[in-house]
Amino acid sequence: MSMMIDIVSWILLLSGGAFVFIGGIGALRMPNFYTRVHAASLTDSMGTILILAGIMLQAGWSLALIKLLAILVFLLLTCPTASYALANAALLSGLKPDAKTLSPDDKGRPTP
Amino acid sequence: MELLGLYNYWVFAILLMVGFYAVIAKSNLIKKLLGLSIFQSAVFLLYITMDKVEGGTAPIIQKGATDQIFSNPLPQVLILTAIVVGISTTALGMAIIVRINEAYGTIEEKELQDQNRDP
Amino acid sequence: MIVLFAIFLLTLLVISAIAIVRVKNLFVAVMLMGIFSLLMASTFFILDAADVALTEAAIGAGVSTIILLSALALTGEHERFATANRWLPLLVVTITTTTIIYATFDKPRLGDPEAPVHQHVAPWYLQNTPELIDIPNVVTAVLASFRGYDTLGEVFVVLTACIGVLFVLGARPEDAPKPAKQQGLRHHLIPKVVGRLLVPFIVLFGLYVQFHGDFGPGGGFQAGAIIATGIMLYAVLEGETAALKAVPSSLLMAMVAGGAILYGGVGVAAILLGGNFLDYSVLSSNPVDGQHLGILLVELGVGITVCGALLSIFHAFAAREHK
Amino acid sequence: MFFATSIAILVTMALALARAVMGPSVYDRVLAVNMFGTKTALLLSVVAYLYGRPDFLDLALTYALINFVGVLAVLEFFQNRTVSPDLNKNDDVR
Repeated sequence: MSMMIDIVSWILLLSGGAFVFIGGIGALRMPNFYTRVHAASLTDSMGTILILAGIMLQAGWSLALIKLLAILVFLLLTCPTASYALANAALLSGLKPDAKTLSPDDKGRPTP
Repeated sequence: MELLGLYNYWVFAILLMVGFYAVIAKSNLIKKLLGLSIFQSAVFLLYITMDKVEGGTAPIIQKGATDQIFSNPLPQVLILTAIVVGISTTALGMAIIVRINEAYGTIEEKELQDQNRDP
Repeated sequence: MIVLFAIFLLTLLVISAIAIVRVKNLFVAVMLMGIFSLLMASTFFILDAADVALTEAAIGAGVSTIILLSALALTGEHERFATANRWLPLLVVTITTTTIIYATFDKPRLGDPEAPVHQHVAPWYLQNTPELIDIPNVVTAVLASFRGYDTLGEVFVVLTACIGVLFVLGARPEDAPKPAKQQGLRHHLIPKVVGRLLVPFIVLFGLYVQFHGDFGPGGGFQAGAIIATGIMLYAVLEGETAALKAVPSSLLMAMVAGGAILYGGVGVAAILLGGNFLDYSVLSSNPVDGQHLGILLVELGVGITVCGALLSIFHAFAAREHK
Repeated sequence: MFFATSIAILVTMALALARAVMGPSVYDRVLAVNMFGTKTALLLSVVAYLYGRPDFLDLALTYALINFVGVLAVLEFFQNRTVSPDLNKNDDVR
């Protein structure tokens, strides 16, 4: 039984790590700001859920489980909110989500 | 592998001097202050590097666990207080910069010196 | 294995520090400072300093970003001059770095248990804490009891820095015109709702860190910073005036001074009861209980002062902004 | 397995740092800082288990709670800076 739990938690941890890593690549390689937000925020939530679930299986019934649950709940509340607020602020400031206009750099020039 | 044990000290030296470079070479006062805060962090890193003991754990004694090795608590105490003091003193520096900006209209060292030379 | 983590994190630390110095836009520099602080906290944690990592987390994640940004809002965010003469400073810095690195070859390696630091007073603290003070967190024991003088000094430095900021920036004039524009986050309903939900939890967690500091990582310094962050979040969401209504500036002044007085008062009480200054053993009939009581009160004093000082500094900057 | 996961998180931190240094717009940097904060919370919880000291989850909890505050402060900073009239007409968004 404990073997099963170990295997499940390993799978969860590894797939969580994979999600986090893919999100990192997306945030680096995507062509403009909105696509980067998309790549970063979705994988962030998924990776958080998987990794913390994997740790929870290792923790078993203890105080640590409650702390992990609290971390999960607060991260799931704040991360999407921060991404939403960021994208909203960028939109309000006039950064157009058009595929042709790539995000301007600090001086307002479009980047290739 | 033997030399990797010194990597922390090398990073300390580099960070110290990166901060110092910002203080002496940059003209913007806020940039100087950020450099000072990097300098400060380098010192924190030096102290915390010294507290680590191989195979040790943080100096919080667990009930039931015996013959654990603990890292050195003393550097941690010194740095713990220094971090809070650091942000307070940085804020004081920022306050002075804000007043300089109100009085002279600039926070660039160069322009401040020019204003002093020919009032 | 863990050492490899530390090496990786330290390399990222160097990259971010160089980026902070090179970047032209000061706002970007402040953002990179945030990353620098996150990396610093992870490094501290990996090097076994959980209490220090918690302090860096509490300060670096919220308070320092907010204070730096409110200063930037008052001064402008662009560095206007490139470095004029960069070769002389670079030369000085390179020579000094090389000298320091040369000097490190005589230092004990990371984690060497034979290093001189570990031979002096630290083993005594580790050995005698369970018997003399009987709390699990040795860092808290050293901070509040064995080296209580140091900490008292640090608290007074925070108090002095706060007084300095208030002198330099001036208290808010009573007849200052009320800011006409609506304060707080205007365009963002969802962050406002979620943020409002988080404020009580942050303050609650701060109280947990304050009173759990004897048993796990935590204590007055961290708790003060976390609670101050919670109230700053409220100020960011609802506008600074609303936050001042919740925690008025007279209360803040009382907190800043009161915490320091509480700390000193515990020391004086120890003298009056026949012990030395800050010797908590005489506070109760049982010396160990006396230590517990003394540490609790002293940490409370630290927490109150730090929280009050950080909030006063924040309000001092924010009040300038609306003039 | 904790080890493999923490390596993935560390590499992602490096990628996020690259994004923060490269920019190009300021929003990209804020995004990178936000990502970095989440990754730090995850790394701290994984390393706490790697060390076998689950009582250090408090650190990750701190980041889960207050990392958000920095992003909101940045938003307020932008909002007060960009007071051009054509931006204010978007008030009905809320």
